[in-house]
Amino acid sequence: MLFERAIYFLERVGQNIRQDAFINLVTISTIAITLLILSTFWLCFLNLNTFLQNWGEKIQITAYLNERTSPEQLEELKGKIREIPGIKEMSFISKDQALKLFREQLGGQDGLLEGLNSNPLPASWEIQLQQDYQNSEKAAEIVGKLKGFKEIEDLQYGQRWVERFSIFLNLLRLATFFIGGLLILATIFIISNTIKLSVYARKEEIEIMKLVGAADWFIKIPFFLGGILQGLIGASIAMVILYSIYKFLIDAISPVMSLSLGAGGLTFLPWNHIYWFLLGGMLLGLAGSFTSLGRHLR
Amino acid sequence: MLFERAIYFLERVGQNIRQDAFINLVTISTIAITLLILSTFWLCFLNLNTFLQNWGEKIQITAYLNERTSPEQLEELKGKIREIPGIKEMSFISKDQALKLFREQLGGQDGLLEGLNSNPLPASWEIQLQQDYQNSEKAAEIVGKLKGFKEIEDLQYGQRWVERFSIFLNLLRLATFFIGGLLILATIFIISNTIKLSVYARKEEIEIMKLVGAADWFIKIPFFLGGILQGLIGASIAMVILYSIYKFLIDAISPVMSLSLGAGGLTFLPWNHIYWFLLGGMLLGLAGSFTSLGRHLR
Amino acid sequence: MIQMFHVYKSYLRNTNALEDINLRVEKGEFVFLTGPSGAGKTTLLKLLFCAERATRGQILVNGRNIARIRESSIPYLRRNIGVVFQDFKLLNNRTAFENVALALEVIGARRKEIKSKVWKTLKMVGLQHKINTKPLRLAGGEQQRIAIARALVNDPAILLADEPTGNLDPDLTIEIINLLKDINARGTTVMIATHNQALVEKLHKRSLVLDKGKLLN
Amino acid sequence: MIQMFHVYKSYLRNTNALEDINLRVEKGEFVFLTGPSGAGKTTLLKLLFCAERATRGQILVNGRNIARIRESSIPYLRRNIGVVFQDFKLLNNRTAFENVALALEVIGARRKEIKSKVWKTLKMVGLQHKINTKPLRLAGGEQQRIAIARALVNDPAILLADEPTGNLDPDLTIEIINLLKDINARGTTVMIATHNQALVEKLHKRSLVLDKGKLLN
Ligand SMILES: Nc1ncnc2c1ncn2[C@@H]1O[C@H](COP(=O)(O)OP(=O)(O)OP(=O)(O)O)[C@@H](O)[C@H]1O
Ligand SMILES: Nc1ncnc2c1ncn2[C@@H]1O[C@H](COP(=O)(O)OP(=O)(O)OP(=O)(O)O)[C@@H](O)[C@H]1O
Ligand SMILES: [Mg+2]
Ligand SMILES: [Mg+2]
Repeated sequence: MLFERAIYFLERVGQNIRQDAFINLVTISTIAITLLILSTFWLCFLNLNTFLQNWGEKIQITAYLNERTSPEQLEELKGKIREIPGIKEMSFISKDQALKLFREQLGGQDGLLEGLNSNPLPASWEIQLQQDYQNSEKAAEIVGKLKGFKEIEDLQYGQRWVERFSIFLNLLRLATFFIGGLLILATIFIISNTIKLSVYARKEEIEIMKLVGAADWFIKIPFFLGGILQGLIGASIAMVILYSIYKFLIDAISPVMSLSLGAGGLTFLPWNHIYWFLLGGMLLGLAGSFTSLGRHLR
Repeated sequence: MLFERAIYFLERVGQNIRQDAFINLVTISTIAITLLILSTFWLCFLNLNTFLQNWGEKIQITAYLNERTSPEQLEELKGKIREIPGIKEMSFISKDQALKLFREQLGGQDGLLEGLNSNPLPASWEIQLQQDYQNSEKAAEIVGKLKGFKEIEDLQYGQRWVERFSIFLNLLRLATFFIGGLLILATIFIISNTIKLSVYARKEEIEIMKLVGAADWFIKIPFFLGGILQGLIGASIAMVILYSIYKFLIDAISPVMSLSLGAGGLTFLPWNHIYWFLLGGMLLGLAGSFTSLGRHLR
Repeated sequence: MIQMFHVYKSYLRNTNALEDINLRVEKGEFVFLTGPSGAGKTTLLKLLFCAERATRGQILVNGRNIARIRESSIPYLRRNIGVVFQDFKLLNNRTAFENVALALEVIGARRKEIKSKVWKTLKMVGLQHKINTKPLRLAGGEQQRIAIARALVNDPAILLADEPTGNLDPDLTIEIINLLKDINARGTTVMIATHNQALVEKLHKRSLVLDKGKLLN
Repeated sequence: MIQMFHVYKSYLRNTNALEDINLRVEKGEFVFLTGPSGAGKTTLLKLLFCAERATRGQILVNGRNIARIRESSIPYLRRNIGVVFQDFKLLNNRTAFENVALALEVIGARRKEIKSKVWKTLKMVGLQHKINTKPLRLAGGEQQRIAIARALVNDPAILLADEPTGNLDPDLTIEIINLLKDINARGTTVMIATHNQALVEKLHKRSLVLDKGKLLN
């Protein structure tokens, strides 16, 4: 009996879609485009984020060592620094290497160093940070900890640069979350509005169903299933289009871009995000019909 | 007569809005939220752009001068360089100033310079570029031109940094134009779909009007005016909400932000953009009703 | 089966569409409801299946006090009442079959049962050849007969018909009325609102006359 | 005024809703169109105001060949023809006044003229007190009278009425028919499709009888 009912409702939904082809087309396409926007935005955000993190990785701290540090002290210190959370990698630059680098940096002006009789440059460690620590506050924190070691005479990290970069990142994230939040709200709003209009176009049907003795749930279920189906189809279309666009961009623009972007290039949404989008579409469809029916069923 | 007709149609539009309050509410709010998204995106883009340009302004070229350049040659050269398109400003740094700056840069390591008997650093010009020239290609072009002057011995500009920055800018712009384009398409699509549904809900009215002898234009005009009005109201609501959000952000977040962002801070859309948005809303409303009516008027 | 005690209905503040209606229709009775346009016939029928609620008074249908019925019980009340609406109220995007089937679907009938009953009922009203046609492609009288079929298909305890022969020719009118008489003979209480004076006179059944919202006697 | 030559109309491939219709209605004539449900009465009327196009044959209305009329001229044709639709076709979101006014608005009448004419016509059909009511709040017979008022309001050259008294009581039916006779006396050609046999017999006017799409004689 229950099974027969389920079949009945599914058939009903199928027939509704065929009988109101126009409305369904308009509703589904609106859902698709809305979710396409949302997912495109999300895809861009994910890729931009990856890119920025790769970029930000270059932030490093240089710790200049005291002249009087013995190799054993150095080993010990290295162990201690390694324990500080956020440190990813550290490479040692000896006094000689430092002078050589400095000479290279000076380029044409290296005549300047000709009068030197001893090497005045200290040895140093170049310390790379983990991704999560790639911002000015975290970096400053680590610098603070490093200052505590008496073997370290001086510390340098691109403070100004790092500060700017993280302000910029924050600004970008703020904009992203702001637009993203607004987009999600808008998506919910537009989808529910569209479904409202499509339910409104069928208000006579609802009225007649009530008059012949249909219970509320009997009227609602096909609308709910219809909403879920519209949401699912719309979300699927959005995913397919998004993937096509992505594929197109990869093929057309990527050869040029990847040269400069390096390794990673652009990536598509991971499977679980796709899953969430499809589920989200279905829920929005359901919620849309849910809120729309209230009006017409008192 | 014509005037009376105009009054008639305006009254008709007013009555339609009152009589189909629900549909109009849904349609207008969908238009409003869609345009809100578009304008928010645009506002973010404008501000981000301004911010990045201010940031990018720091890109500069340093031209090291030949030791044997006389003050007259210098004046002449300055005149020539000024004529190169893209140069915004140039400031002279003498040999003495260069040494002083270098000393400062070396910080703790300035013991290095103690053994010097003459100043080996050349005089230089620091050349600021105009905004449009703040990218690696343009900068490289200008550098190429500067290389032509025999008085200039060496040139330096933050090649790597500039390159990265402009790759990043290009990526961001690409994403912006891509999402922006998609958003515009989606806006057009959603608004026309919504209007389609709202016209569909009134298809019986259209049919009856035809049966009592209404000419096509007589049926269409109130729909067109209605579409324009819906678009205008929707766009106005979007602008008001956008301004409120902007105001809120300015008041709540800006004190913290402006410290780090510096002077400009966030700005709202200029008047002419607002004007274009309102006009765009009206056109979309008109276009939406235009395409929807075709179906029902054969 | 149907009883009304001092029933009033006013749609607008100062006018009564129905005024102090008292009536009693026995189980298995066949009554006409007549009266000029705007007298309140449709309103009276609407009260019986809760499409409108009475402003005052008590209404008993099938032993149940409708004035006190909960919103959620209304569908179950309606399943025992077949209604032929004055304006048909057919679903334009469903076929004749689907329209009639609706009345069975809402009570959860089985597929097979629906199929055979709908077919039988459409045949009774002479529309077996239009079974897959949608209402907008049917003649006025054909639409009306679908509305009648839908009201009859689930053998309701009460049948309310509002001007059910307004779009039917004299021959069909007789056929349909015979159908209603058959159903009545099988125990259904029938109440027909009509202007068709000839019909009322020919059938020799009790007729209730409304005028300006009042029941004449 | 109206002439049909060998007119056929088939909605579906193999069946003719109208078959080889030949008729002639003079200017100022008053004719009935009768026949059982589904005979093709509505279809015949629809052909006259171009709601449907004939499959074959020629139709002259007011000296004009409708079979050849351009799509864009149809509105002008319809303005000379008042139609009372079997299913009324009123706009549910407009008042009685606005519904009747529509027929004048489409011809570009002036406000004042609209106001007085609509008022006068609504009074003629006895609905002056329902002037600001929307159709869904009116009784069936009241809706029908609005449909009649809309058809009459701009003094059409031809009046086509499809079952115009199906929801009216006998007294009102006489009133409305008298109204149509008055209008006819003032020169309007009137064609009424009806099942009301009593009416046809009483009026002693010519009546065309359709059966299964064919005109009987
Ligand atoms: N929903 C409503 N809101 C306001 N007034 C209404 C409504 N429905 C009916 N009326 C009014 O109530 C009165 C009685 O209407 P009702 O439909 O019961 O008449 P009726 O006897 O069925 O007439 P008819 O024979 O023309 O169908 C009429 O004056 C009508 O205008
Ligand atoms: N739009 C349509 N599409 C297909 N068939 C139609 C359409 N309209 C009418 N028919 C069919 O054409 C035939 C004639 O219909 P028509 O409406 O002209 O009958 P009628 O004489 O007006 O009947 P009634 O008295 O019941 O109104 C009927 O069999 C009907 O089912
Ligand atoms: Mg009634
Ligand atoms: Mg007909």
